[in-house]
Order: sequence, then structure tokens, then C-alpha cells
Amino acid sequence: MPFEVKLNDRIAKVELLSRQDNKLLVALDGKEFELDFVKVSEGSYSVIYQNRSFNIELIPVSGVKKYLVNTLKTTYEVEIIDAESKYLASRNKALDDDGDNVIKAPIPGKVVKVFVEKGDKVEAGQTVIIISAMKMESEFKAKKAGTIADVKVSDGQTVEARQPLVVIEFDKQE
Amino acid sequence: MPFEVKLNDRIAKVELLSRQDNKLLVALDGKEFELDFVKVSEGSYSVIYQNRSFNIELIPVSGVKKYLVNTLKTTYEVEIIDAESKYLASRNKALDDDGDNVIKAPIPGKVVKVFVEKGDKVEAGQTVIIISAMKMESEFKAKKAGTIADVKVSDGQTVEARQPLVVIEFDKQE
Amino acid sequence: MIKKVLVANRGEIAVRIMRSCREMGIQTVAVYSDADRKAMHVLYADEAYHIGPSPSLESYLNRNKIIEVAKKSGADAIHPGYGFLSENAGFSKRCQQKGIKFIGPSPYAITNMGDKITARKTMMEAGVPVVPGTPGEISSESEAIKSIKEIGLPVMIKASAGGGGKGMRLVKNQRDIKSSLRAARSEARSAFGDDSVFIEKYIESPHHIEFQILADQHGNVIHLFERECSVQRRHQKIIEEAPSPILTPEKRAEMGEYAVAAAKAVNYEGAGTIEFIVDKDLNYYFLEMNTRLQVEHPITERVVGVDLVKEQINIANGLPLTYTQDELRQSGHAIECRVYAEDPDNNFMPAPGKVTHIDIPYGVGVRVDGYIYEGFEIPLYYDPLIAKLIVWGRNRQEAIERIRRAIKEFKINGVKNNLKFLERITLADDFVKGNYTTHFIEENMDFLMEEKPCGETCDDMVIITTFIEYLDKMEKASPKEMTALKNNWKDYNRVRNILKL
Amino acid sequence: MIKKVLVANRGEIAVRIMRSCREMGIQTVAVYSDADRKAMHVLYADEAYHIGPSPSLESYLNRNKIIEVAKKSGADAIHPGYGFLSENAGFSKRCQQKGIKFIGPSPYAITNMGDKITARKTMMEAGVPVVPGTPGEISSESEAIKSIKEIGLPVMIKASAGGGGKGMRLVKNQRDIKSSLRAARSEARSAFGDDSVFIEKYIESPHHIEFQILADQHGNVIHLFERECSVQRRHQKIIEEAPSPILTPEKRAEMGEYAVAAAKAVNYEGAGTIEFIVDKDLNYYFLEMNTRLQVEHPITERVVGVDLVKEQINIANGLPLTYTQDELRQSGHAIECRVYAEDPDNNFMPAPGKVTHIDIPYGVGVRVDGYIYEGFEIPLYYDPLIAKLIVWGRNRQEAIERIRRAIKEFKINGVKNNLKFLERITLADDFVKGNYTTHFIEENMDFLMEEKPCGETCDDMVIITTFIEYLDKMEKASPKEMTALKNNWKDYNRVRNILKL
Repeated sequence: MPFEVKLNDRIAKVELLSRQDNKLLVALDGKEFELDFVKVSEGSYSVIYQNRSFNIELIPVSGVKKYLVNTLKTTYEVEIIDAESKYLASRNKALDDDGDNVIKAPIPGKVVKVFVEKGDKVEAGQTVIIISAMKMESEFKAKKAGTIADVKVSDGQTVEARQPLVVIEFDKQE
Repeated sequence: MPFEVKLNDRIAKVELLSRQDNKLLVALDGKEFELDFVKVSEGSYSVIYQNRSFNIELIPVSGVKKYLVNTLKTTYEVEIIDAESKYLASRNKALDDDGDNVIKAPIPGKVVKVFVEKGDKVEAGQTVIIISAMKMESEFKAKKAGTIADVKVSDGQTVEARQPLVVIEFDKQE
Repeated sequence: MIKKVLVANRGEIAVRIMRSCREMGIQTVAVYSDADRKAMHVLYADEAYHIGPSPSLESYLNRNKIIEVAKKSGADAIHPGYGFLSENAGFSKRCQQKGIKFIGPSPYAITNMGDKITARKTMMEAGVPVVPGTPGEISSESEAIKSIKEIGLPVMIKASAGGGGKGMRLVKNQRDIKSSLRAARSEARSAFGDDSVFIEKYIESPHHIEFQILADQHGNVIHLFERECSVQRRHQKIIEEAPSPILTPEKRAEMGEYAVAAAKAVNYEGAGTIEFIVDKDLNYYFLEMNTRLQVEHPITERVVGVDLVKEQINIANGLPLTYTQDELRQSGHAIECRVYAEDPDNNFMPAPGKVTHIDIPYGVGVRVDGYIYEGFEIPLYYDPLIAKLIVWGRNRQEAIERIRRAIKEFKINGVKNNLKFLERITLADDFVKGNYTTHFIEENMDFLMEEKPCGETCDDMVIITTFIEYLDKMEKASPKEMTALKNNWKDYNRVRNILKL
Repeated sequence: MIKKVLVANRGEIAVRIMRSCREMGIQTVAVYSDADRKAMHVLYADEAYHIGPSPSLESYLNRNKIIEVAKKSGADAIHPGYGFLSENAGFSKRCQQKGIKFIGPSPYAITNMGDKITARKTMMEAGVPVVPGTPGEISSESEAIKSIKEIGLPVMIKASAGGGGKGMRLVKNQRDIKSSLRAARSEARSAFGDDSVFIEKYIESPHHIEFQILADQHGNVIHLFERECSVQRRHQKIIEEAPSPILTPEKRAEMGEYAVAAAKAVNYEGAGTIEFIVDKDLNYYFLEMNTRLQVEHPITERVVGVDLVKEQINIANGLPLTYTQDELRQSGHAIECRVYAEDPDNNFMPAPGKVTHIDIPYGVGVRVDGYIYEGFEIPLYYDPLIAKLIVWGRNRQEAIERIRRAIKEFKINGVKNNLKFLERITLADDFVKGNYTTHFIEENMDFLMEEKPCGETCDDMVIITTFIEYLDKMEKASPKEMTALKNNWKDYNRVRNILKL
């Protein structure tokens, strides 16, 4: 039974045709691949395909369906798509920007500077607030153009993880 | 309930009096120890006792009762003694030298040189055979004085793991 | 002679200091907060004392507690590392009073160099070039405006008591002078309770180049050449190298002499760093002195061949320097990358968490100073620096090629980190050419955030690997359903033949 | 220019070669046997080819297969590492014929240096001092007896085709001459099918000192100074250092010149090593030439500042040497320890197995070249060398202190290893004084096998830790019985009070 796997914008159909020890025969988007596939350690695989050596590391992001995948060159987000994930994806789309319009502190820190006040217009990419945490400063920007609906903190204030900092009301898109 | 723990020639009585998070209260041979005890990773512990920092690594040798233990300075063999181990220990004593009198190849290799023939007298510590394995040469010696009962291999011969090489009949001890 | 050292720090620098102590046969005492019970410096030390809750203020900055532990443990000396209490004159003084050797300069030197205006004055008196500007603090607006006109735009207004960019304003246009001045002073007043400022010429396209110095208790001072530290993001150094790709031997010699003069001007003792700001024509100006070991000290160690921590201890023991200036030279080229637990894709936000797997690079020309290990949970209370990767090469080109190789070998799973960002820096044209200023990161951000595609086959392998991992995990959960998929290799040819039909 | 290199080797040296290739932007091809599918060189390479079953003869020594893979993969060159095919003239020749560059000397040089008698003759002609002895092979007994009388006892009888100690006899007494001669010849005949021998003066208390050389295709030859390799067990080197603690600058210069002359005598190309045997009065004699990279090459790399693998590739590319003799100097001191998977408590028997945990030392002055990782199973078919620990220090004392520190940080669980034995070597008086010969291990065996006690408190901690681990494991197995033991901290004071009664 074939599965769908999503890598960036690509959705690929994959099927395991046969497997013996470390030899795999896999069909991917209609093409067959014969692989030498071994698990080196938890989440770390060595794949030899047409004598090219690939080292692939999988870090589960949520459950068994979503992974952060590292190769020597690139980091990917890869997702296994089944009926459940399709449902979740459609539901999430409906909620759309939820979360995006509220800038939150990912970890505890301190407000270095708030650049906006309630009612200010902001452009997409405009710096809204600077937070310092673990001695590092991070700049947070508006994802889209909009209006500042609320500023919940002020300069110098200590903030907790996930504490809302600034709320933006995004402009309606045509 | 106290246990007996064997470290080299010492047999110590140990009892866990109380435990909360990483604070332990232990009685060892009648003396009380208050410890800060944390597991750093599988088989690796950090113990702080009277502000001294100890790093202790446990490598199971057989089951849960016998461990090879490393500190920064020393390697120990430590054994938990309960009814079962006491029985096994007494049984092993009866069999005594079994195994000691047969020199075996621990891993596959090649015989470099046999120094004895059947009927030869050997002293304790006398080199009997040299084996080469993984490109390294290892010298095997007689554990006790005795007479060579059998030589099962010859120079240049390839040997398998656990293959008997030389059998010695140890002299009776007064 | 010092026999036992309390290391009043944590993280990689605490471990690094203990390594040299262990080599010297000196006992080490660790102090730790709640969050650090399993931290490597606690495991590495001979003795370990709990000193308080996780926040630094209640532990690593708790001067009384640390001195109490030093007394209790019988430590002869305290090494403050960098950060925390390392540049705290009061702490240095308290150690002195309690008969514990503070491994670092005297309270006098720390105080003199800690205040920017005092430092500036001291340096001017010693003949060291400083950035053109007001000789001292200014408390009236009219005086400030007059000074700005004399110096000429652009200028930087800086709070006298400042730090961390607070109370600082860049003025480029005539019309902004007044508003900027007011903003800087009000910020300074609310942040430090002191609204005095000073004004300096603003150096465009500056390089940040610093000189390492060592001074003993007998008045001998040497410098160990420079480090180029211009690769910075938000005033935070990311990559440093030695030698600087832009200095000439003449400028190096001159600046080295000034660095020595600067240290002598405050009767300096120990290891210290004289920071210079250098413009594109190689005009250089004293910026500040760091009266402690720097994060980036290993590149000097590698190029000059000196163990700076051992020299610090040697000096603290009252021994004369074991090197003369003539004996020292820079040999080859060293580069350091700072590996941070941060997420470049999310505003470089620090990303504490549990390290599930780590591969540390090694082999020819590679040094790593770190403190994390598999299973360690990086606390969210402290600096996100988790490791420093230092390489040496015969020349700058080899060092760059080597650090790229080493970054590729470095793998840290479980916490987000900046390794790919560091790799991109080493690939950036301006970096490769050695042609960069402190604006480098800003100017190259698009290139640095780009991801190089791995290729179609690589993508295919990633998809297949993820898929197989998923299948195996599912099978573990419900073994029966999936077994049919396995062990049918014998059917392989049949399957192939069918597919070919 | 070479764009793709096939590394015809495994283990640490394969990875080490690939590291330099990656730094140079050269693609790498790994070959592997059944036992090595998960070996690090396979994971590290860009391409990997399976070449046969586990025994070396059927894989890493399979010349046809390796050349076939080189052709198939489009590799320009083959790097043989050390061991395996590295000193195989036939293989070097086959590479030449197939248009693949063999990274190493010509078949002519390998042949000339591979045969001990030919090498000896070549060296004598080149004016290089050799151990006094017969100029060539001897096939009659009477001639042998005559030669032994001329040379004077003690002498060493060596099989002309010999190696690995076979067909070798030390003769100290007049009365043993005949029997030893017969034994050596008969052993040589059965081992190599050739009973010719040669006779050399036996050097008592010898040092084994070797010189690294580099020679390009244009006749330029330089030496990179010496390595002291006298710490040996059964002719197997364990610890090497550079510089040698016994050489004088004069002797060093002389021997270096002879090393260069030796290389020139065989039109050498690439990296090579001239081994000398040195007596206590610093008389030195050519012993043999190794026509390849040595295991211990990193100490030279560290002290001289050269990447020898890069130089080998550079030479193979036909480029002239990038260093002149004048530019090179020894700076500081380097020591290498060879970490073997072996059991010192059981006759140093190799101990393959699965690595369950590994901590690699790092920090200032430490380099590690290895190939094992957590979860890797060391195969029983190959050399038990699992890692090389290399340290650099400003001087010999610092290097010794540093290697002790690094050994303490090195932890390998799951396989027996010689780390504690190595530590004991660094503590032995003769080693610390630099006053050792090839008999060092033998003479110090009692000291080296001793265990330093950890102290009573340490013992107590070990007992308690083992006990708690046992309790926790038991509780996992049967949770109910043990729970009573836990969470009774509140009873602590009560328990104490009862105990005090």
C-alpha cells in the first residue's frame, strides 16, 4: 500500500516493494530504487544508492509522522500524510493565521525595546520588538502588514515563555 | 533490608535508609552516608559526597549482579551477593580450576609459536604459546606449575574463538 | 603556590579552566545552581558545591556564597572565567580581603577600565589613540551640541555608565542632533540613574580588532598579537580569527605596543584584552579593555602556542612571565566559530532543550571547547553558547577549508543551533576574501539564510528514509499488520516482472 | 588535478585521509567488506563500494576488485593508507598500468626498500650508516659463522625474506651460534621458502627513531625531523613522541641529511619514513624505510605544522613541494598514544566488541584520530587500533601533563581497551625522564600493570552506586516490593534518632 510523503512542497507517493536484511526495493513516484539501507543508531541512517553514500538523520517533531531531517547539506521538514493528517491539515487551514498575529516570547527573557504603540500601522517585515534571553537579543517582526491591536509589555520588563507580547491585526487581503 | 556487596576482597553490608529525589541516605558497614546522587546517562552516575565529586560508570558483566565499575582512577569488579550468588560461588569453588588448565583462544587468530611439547614440565608464569589476532601478538602463560597434558595446535595454524590450544595438568598443591 | 582553585563560572569556560588546572596538578572546586547539577563542570571538578537557585543573580553572581565556599573548601584562588563576576571590582576586592587570590587584575585596574570615560582618559594620558570625541562626560545639552559640531557628523552619543547598547544613539544628520541627545540622556537616566553622556566620532565600516596581553606582578607586559572579531550579529561575536586578514606587520607592531602601554597605564596584572576599532584606512582607536579571559582566547593560544589559563595561574602565583616578547610569533592561522543553541529561522531566539545526540568533530587541526553531552539539558537561564569550534591551518585558506569540514562533522540533535548559519558565513564571498567589517552579517543576511539544495536524489533518499522509519515505528506499534511487507525479497523478481509487463 | 580519490583502507586512517580530501574539495570513494558496512569510513565517504567478505585477503587485499572499483567510480587516484596494499609494489604497478595514480612511491622504490638486503645495500652505497653486518645474504653455514666472528657477539640473525619476527634469532654466546643459525634458516625456509639469512650486530638498549621525509616528482626532498618510537610491546609501537628526548641538534641535523640521502637513493616520491636504530651513545644506523604514511604521522604534523596527507596529494598531482627545508622547524612537543581494543589483563589479547558508550577528550592541545562511535561493533578481522590520541605541549613536560589529562577524559565502554595501561606509561619514571629504550615496556611491566587505589571513600561510593543501580533495576523488574524503600525521606530524622538511641 503506497503512502504519501511531503517534503517541502513536494508530495511523493512511496511504496515498499520488498525488503531483505539491508536491501530495500522501493517505488517512489513510479520509479524503482534499490537501496542498501542500515540504521547506524537511533534516528540515524546510512543509505547507499548507486554507490553514493548518504547519511540521514531523523528527528521526530511530533509523533511518528513529522520529522526534521538532516543531510550533510540540508535540513528538511518531512511529513507522512495519511487520512488523519489530511483532516488536520484542512482544519488548520481554516484557522489560518491563528498564532501568527500574536508575537510571543518562546523562552523566558527580557524586553529590550518595543518599537510600536497601539494603533500603529506596521509593514510586513517591520521590527516590532526586541527580546533578550540567555544573553542574546532577538528581533521580532510583523509577518504581514497590519495595525497594532495591543502592546502587552514595556521596555525592560521580564517575560515568561509563551507570554503574549504584541498583538497585530493583519490587513484583510484582497 | 541490607544487602552484601563485594568489591575485590571486601564484602560490605549496604542498606538504603531513605531516598528523596537525588538525596540518598545509605548505611554502609554501619556508617551513614548522605549523598547527592544523580544518573547522568545510562550506567553513568554523578555522586557528590561531602562536596567531593565522583563520576562512576557501571558496565554490567553478567545480569544485574556483577558490574565492571570505572572511576577516574580505578577499575573495579563489584558484585551484589544474595542467596543465589552465594550458592553459585560455592559451586564454582568446587569446580575450582576448571578452564584455567586449558588455554583457549579468546578470539580467532593464528598460532605464532608453541613453546612446549606434551610431557614438558612448566613453571607458573612460563610462556606456553603466542597467538596473533587482529595483527597483535599475545603471550599465554601457565597459571600454575604443572605438566603439559596436550598440545592441540602447531605453529602457523589458524584457530577459532574458544578453541583449546594447550592443556596443562597442574601439580597437586600440598 | 596555588593548590586548589574555585572556578566561579559554568559552561564551557569552567571546564576549559579545570582542564588546565588538572594538567597543572591543581585541585578544582565547582559551584553550581539548581539547574546545573548535571552540568559538565560539576562532573569534571574534584569538588562541587551547590550555591543557590537557577537564576544567576541568586547563584553565580552571589558573591558572599562563593567566597564562603572558597573558604570552606580551602581554595587558594578563584578563577572567575568570563561574564558573571569576572569584571566585578568589588568581588576582586572582597577576595583580596578574605585572603583568596582573585585570578585577574586588581580592583583598581578593573574599576579604571570598567568605566568608559575613565578608561578613555587613562588611555589618552598614556598616549594611546582613542576615537575622536569629548574628553569626558557632558551633562548639559548646549555643551553636547557644541562638541558634536567640533567632532563633525556622524557621531555616536554614548551613556557614560552605559552598556548593552542602552543610552546609545547614532547621529548622521544635523536635524537629529537634539532629539537623539534627549533620547539618549533620558534612556540613560532611566536605565542607570545617570544621564551624563559622551560623544565620539562614528567610525563607518569599522573592524573590531583586539590585542591579547599578559602582565605579571613584576611590571612585565607582553602582547600576544591580535584577534579579528568583526563577524558580529547584534554586537555578539560569532566568528573570530587570528591573525586579522587586514592588518599589516607595521600596524600590528604599533598596535601591540599601544596595547602594552594601555596595560601598563593601569598597573595591569593577568590576562587582558585591548579592543580597538579600526577603519578602512587602518586608522585605529582604543575602544575598551576587557579585564579578563575572552571567549575567543583559544585562537590566540593556537597561533601563538600558549596556554593562557596556565599563564594566568602562573601570574597569580607571583611568578614572572615565562615568555619574552621576542620569543612570540604568530604561526599559521586560526578561526573560531561560536556554536549557539539558537534558532536562526526564528529571530535567532535562544533554544534551550535536551541534547539527544551529539557528534563532535575531530582530526587534524581541530579543537573543540564545549560542555554539553548526550542527554544533557541546556538550561534556559544562561548564555546559549554551547561550544566553540577552533581550527588551525597553515594559512587562512586552509583554516577556512578546515572549519567547513569540521562544521559538517558537527552534529547536535535535540536543540536548534546555528551550525548551518556558521557554515554559510564560511562560504560568503566577503568572508572568504577577508574583506568584512562589523556590518558583514547585516549586509550578507540573505546569502547567510539561504539553503543550498541537496539535489533530487538526495531528496528521494530523505523521503524514503523517513518513510521506512515511519513503517518500522508503526510496525512496532502493531506488528501483525505490517509483517506482510517484510521478508518478501524472494518475490522481488516476480514483482519486477509484473511491473515490467 | 586529482578530483576523486579511492581510499583503499578502513579504520581511522581511511577517515583521516578523507578529512583532508574533503578540505581540498576532492571527492572520496570508500571500499568496504561485509564486516564494515557501518564503519565510519563508509559513512564519511561520498561514495561507497562493497568489495567482498570480511577477511582482508578477500576484500582490502583484493587488488583486482579495488582497481575495478576505481575505474567504475571514476577515481583519479588511490590512497592506500598504511598496511594492506600500501607497500605492495605489484599494486602500485597495476595502478600505473590502469592509468590510476597510486598515492605513494613508484614500484621501483617500494621493491628496493621492501627487501631488507637490497635496502641495506642501497643505503650503504648512498653512504647512509647501516648496522654493522654482512653486506648481503648468506646461504652457507660456514660463511655465516665466519661473518659472526668478524662482527662480534651479540648478533642478530635475520631471514632475508623475513618479517614479523619470524626467522630471527639473537645470539649472545659462542656456543649458541650453530643451533641458532640452523633454527633461523629452517624457520625461514618453512615460512618464506627461502633460507637465506643475513647477520647484523645486535644493538643493546636501542632507541627506535625515525625521520619523516617528503619527496616530489622533481627531485626535491625534505625531512620533517624525527619521531621517537621506542615505547613498544612485542615490536608494536604504543606511544610515540616528537622531538625525541635524546637527540642533540647536531645528531638531528646529520640524521635528517641521511634520511634525505636515503630517499634520493631510490628516486623516492611521496611521504616516507626512514627508521634508524640508535644506541645509548647516539650512534645511529639505518634500519628500514617505510614507503607509506605511518600510523604516528600526526605528531610530526603537529610539531612541524604540515598536513602530510595534503602534501601526499599535492605531490601525486605533480606539484613541487610547497616547503623548503629552511622553512621547517619543530615547535613544542607532541605525543601520540595508540588506543587499542585489547585486554591488558589477559595477555593484551585483542578485544573486539560493541562500543556502548564513548567520551572523546577534547579542549586545548588535543587531537583525536579515530573511527569508532557509540553503537559501532569493532570487527575481529582487522587491526585493534581504535583511536590515536595526540597532544601538543609547549614542552615535553606540558605534553605529558596534557596527555594524562586527556587519557582521563577518554572513556570507552563495551570493549576492553588499554587506556589505563597508557596512563601508567605516562606515569612511569623512565618515561617521564625521557630515559627509555625499546625494552621500556618489558622492564617496567610490574609498574605498568599496577593499579593505583582510588581511596576508601571512593570504594564506598562505588559500592553504594552499584547497589543503587541494582535496586533500581530490581524495582523495574518488580515494582511493588521495592516501593516501600522510596519516598521515606520524611522518616529520615526518625530513623536517625532511632539509630542514635
